[in-house]
Amino acid sequence: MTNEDLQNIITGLGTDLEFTTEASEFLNVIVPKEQLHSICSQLKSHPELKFDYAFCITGMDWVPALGVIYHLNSTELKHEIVVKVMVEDRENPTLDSVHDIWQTADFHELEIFDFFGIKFNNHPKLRRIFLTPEWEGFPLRKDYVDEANMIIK
Amino acid sequence: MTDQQAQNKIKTEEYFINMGPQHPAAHGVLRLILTIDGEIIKNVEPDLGYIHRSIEKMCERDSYQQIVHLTDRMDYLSSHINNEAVCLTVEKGLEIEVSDRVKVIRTIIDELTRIASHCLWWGVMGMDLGALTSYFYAFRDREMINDIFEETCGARLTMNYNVPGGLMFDIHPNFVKRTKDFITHFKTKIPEYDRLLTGNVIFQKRTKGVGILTKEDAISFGVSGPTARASGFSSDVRKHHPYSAYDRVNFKEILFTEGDTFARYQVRMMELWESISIIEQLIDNIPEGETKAATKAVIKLPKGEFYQRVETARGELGVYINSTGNKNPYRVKFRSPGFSNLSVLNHISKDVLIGDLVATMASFDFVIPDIDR
Amino acid sequence: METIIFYILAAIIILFAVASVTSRKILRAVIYLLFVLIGIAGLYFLVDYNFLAAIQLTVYGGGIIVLFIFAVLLIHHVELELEKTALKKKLIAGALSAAGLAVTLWAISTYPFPVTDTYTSIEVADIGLLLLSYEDGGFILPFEVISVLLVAVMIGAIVIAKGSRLSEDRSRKTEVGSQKTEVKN
Amino acid sequence: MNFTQMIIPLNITKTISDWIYSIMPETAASYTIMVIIAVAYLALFAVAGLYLVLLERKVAAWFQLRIGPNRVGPWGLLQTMADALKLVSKELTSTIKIDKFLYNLAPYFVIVSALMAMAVFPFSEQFQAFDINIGVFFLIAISSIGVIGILLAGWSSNNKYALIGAMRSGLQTISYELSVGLSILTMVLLTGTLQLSEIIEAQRTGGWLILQGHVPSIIAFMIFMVAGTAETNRAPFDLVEAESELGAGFHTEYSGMKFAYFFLAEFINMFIISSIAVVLFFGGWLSPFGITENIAWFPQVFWFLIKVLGLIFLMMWFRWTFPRLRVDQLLTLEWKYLLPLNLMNIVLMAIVIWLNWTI
Repeated sequence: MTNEDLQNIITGLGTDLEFTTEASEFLNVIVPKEQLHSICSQLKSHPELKFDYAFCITGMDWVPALGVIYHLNSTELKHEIVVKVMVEDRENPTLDSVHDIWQTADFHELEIFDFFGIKFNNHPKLRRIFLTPEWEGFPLRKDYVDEANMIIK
Repeated sequence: MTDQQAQNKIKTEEYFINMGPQHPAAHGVLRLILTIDGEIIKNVEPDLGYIHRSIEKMCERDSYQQIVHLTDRMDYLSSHINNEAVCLTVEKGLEIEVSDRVKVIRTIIDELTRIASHCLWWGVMGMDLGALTSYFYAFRDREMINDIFEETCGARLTMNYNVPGGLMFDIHPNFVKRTKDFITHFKTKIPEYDRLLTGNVIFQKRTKGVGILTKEDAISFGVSGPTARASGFSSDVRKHHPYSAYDRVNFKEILFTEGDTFARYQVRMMELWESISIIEQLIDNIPEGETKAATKAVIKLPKGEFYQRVETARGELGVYINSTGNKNPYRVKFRSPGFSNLSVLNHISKDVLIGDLVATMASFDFVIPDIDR
Repeated sequence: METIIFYILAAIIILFAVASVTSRKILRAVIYLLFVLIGIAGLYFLVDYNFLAAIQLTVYGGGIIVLFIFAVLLIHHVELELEKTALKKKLIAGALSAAGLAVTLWAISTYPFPVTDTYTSIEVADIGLLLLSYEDGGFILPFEVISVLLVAVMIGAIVIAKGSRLSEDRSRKTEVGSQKTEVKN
Repeated sequence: MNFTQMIIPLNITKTISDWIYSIMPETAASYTIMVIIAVAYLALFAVAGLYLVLLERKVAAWFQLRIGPNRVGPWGLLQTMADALKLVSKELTSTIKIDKFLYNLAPYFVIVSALMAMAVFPFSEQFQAFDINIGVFFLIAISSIGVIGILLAGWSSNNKYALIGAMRSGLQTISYELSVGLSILTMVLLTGTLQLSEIIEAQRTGGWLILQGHVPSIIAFMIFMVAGTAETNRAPFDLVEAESELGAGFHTEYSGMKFAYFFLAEFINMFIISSIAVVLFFGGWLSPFGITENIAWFPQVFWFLIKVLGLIFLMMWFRWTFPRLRVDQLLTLEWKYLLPLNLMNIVLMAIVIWLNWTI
């Protein structure tokens, strides 16, 4: 299925979706954070999409917005898209968890919470998976400063 | 007496036990917090980060050439494939087409790396199940591969042989001959492996029907590599998204449907034969050509996002580079196979014995730095 | 020499018997008891009752004590100690023990032990034959009765261990019944 | 007293005993000799245990394409001596929250029960410390005590891994003792005696018992070796200390010499199991086909040791070849396969003897 076909189908799934293929090999869909869960579950269940394999989930800090990038693949129909979601609130960023759609999101969301501080609603057990529970700050954010251990250019 | 009390006449209590961070079955500093009832496992909670070095953060500071050698330290058993993943991503960004010679050499070394990694896994799997001898058999053969690597690139484990645009230098003159010698030698050794472990009744009893992972779960949990293929999930990146010279060789993607520990074992054992076949197809006619395309001293990727997937010995490694056009990447994400594979461990280890958990973990072939990064 | 060994063994038995009763750590008490039993086996060896001594070691040492230890392993923690007993209980137990000791000593001292000069060593084969003989002085009946008893005990143990699961359906039904009565009330 | 049956094997010991008798009164001398023999046995088996460790390491190396210890002494012969010295001089560390008394008692329990069994073995016709008339039964009795040491070690360490190891050890030893006992009983049917020296005498004329009893004997031997390997907690039955599951199982918290006691006991137990098998199945110190029967100077102990080492090698072969069983498979093997087979085998043996089908 070509990216245009995908775009046509996905457009009907939600409102205010942005599409772009600029500077990326995949079709990028930017989803408003309120619609994230509903669109993701439709992406998986829609008979012509069937995105059942989330092969990469990346936390991102586009200063000032934080966000998550989902690389999705359909093991049956062999097409791929990228879903992006952004959240502007840096103090208390919150997104919906998609672990009930792709169970791999469970661990990846833990990693993103650990390094970017994005909280996920309905996540079964949100905790710091790599860092110690008392760690302050979120290291992969661009404004994270650790004067002792980081070389700042 | 209520129903609850009647059922709990003989009352048992669950307790916690720490498997790791220092534990012989953890193959590194993996800590599993087990909830156990008697010897039956009720819950497995991995606690990671004991060897986390924040490679993704370090990448944001380094130049593209420097990133390559950081990836050696992730999955150190497929270091060459990790290097290649970064190089391919950068080459994709720069739109460089490397010569055929580079592609073929990369592929041969990839497969040698895969054999070396599977050898180590085989030895350690035997050791985890209590058969210590397999470890030494495997290391005998793995040493030969390491010697070949050492001759060509000077390192045995963290090779750092790839650079963006090709290879650091050409292969050693002995490379072809020694690789062929190794293939002839190794073909006689795999049946030996089978005689020692595969056919053993105890081994089969320990592994068959243990830790069953269904295809649906494998896809949903993002499991990849031999672990996924044992469940029938066709996830071989070499087949679906060929890179380097994989589009010009014939090889089978090994698929099993049982999804148990023994199937995972068999997939890897049969992959050894496939790797041998790939090397045999390529080793005799390595094309002539440049080993390194001309790149600038300071590589600057154009603005954009680049994603490249490769098949390491453990599964699908994804490299995501987000560039703003600077000499450093804006964000680098490594989608490591081990991290996703680990996430399924709790799901398939409910209500099994401690021994089964050890067998399952061994068949997943975890490398902890790959999980922690 | 044999008298010396006897007194050493006797001292061991008494010492560990007292230790076993007074110890407040339950597994230690079990181990002291084991020493008492081993001491008794030593006495049997001393009078050349090798078979009985070996039986003592196997059954009491290897069987019963291991079962005790198993029970303790399952339910007890290293740092737990038993409660101190009340003085009243101590006194009652002491008095009862003293009375028992007095009765035993009196019985031993008044019994006229016959002294024989003929020394017969008992062979294992004789014991085996006697156990299976149904003539006078044979033990076939008690032997069989005990085996039946052991089977009964074994079945009983299995029933108790599995009891909850066997009666699961029944108890569920009764619970449904009791809920209905509650609603009525 | 059976102690008087202690007979000293070689001339040199005869000289020593004559000398002792000449310098002190008779009773004192006999007790002195007892003590000397006990100390000699202790030293002998401590050293024998050490060399079995070395043998295991060499055998393992041989199976694993290695050379094995080869630096201390010629061909590494002094390696385990050096290890023992190291272990003796090591600090004995332990955790705080242990039951000190039981923790310290446990290793002695294990090693003493292992050494006690050595007393009854007939190494040659005259080289036997204590020829008790219930020899085989005594061995079973002693081995049933040994497990207590392991249970104590596991519980008193106050460590969950050790506790699981101890529980497993209890299960395993109690279960497999049945098979060991029953397969010994099968052979006792054939000999009609429990005394070890008489069992060997019975094989002087009729051939080794494994031949005399043919089919049921061979079955009994196989069961005995399997159950015996399990009794000594060795691979493939080493669940008690399964290092990939429990760290080191019941002796996780032990160090230095106390650990060495457990380690040594394992090897002495291996020697005991092999010795029982040699006495019961392979004619003890009797030479094959009586080839050295008429050579007066030939030491009978040679044949005994050769056979024992052969069986020990077999057990080492198991260890370095097989993977480990799982705990439920261990119990299934015993209760569903070995035990019924064993019971049928006893009946088979009884029929063979009843119908006089023995060779």
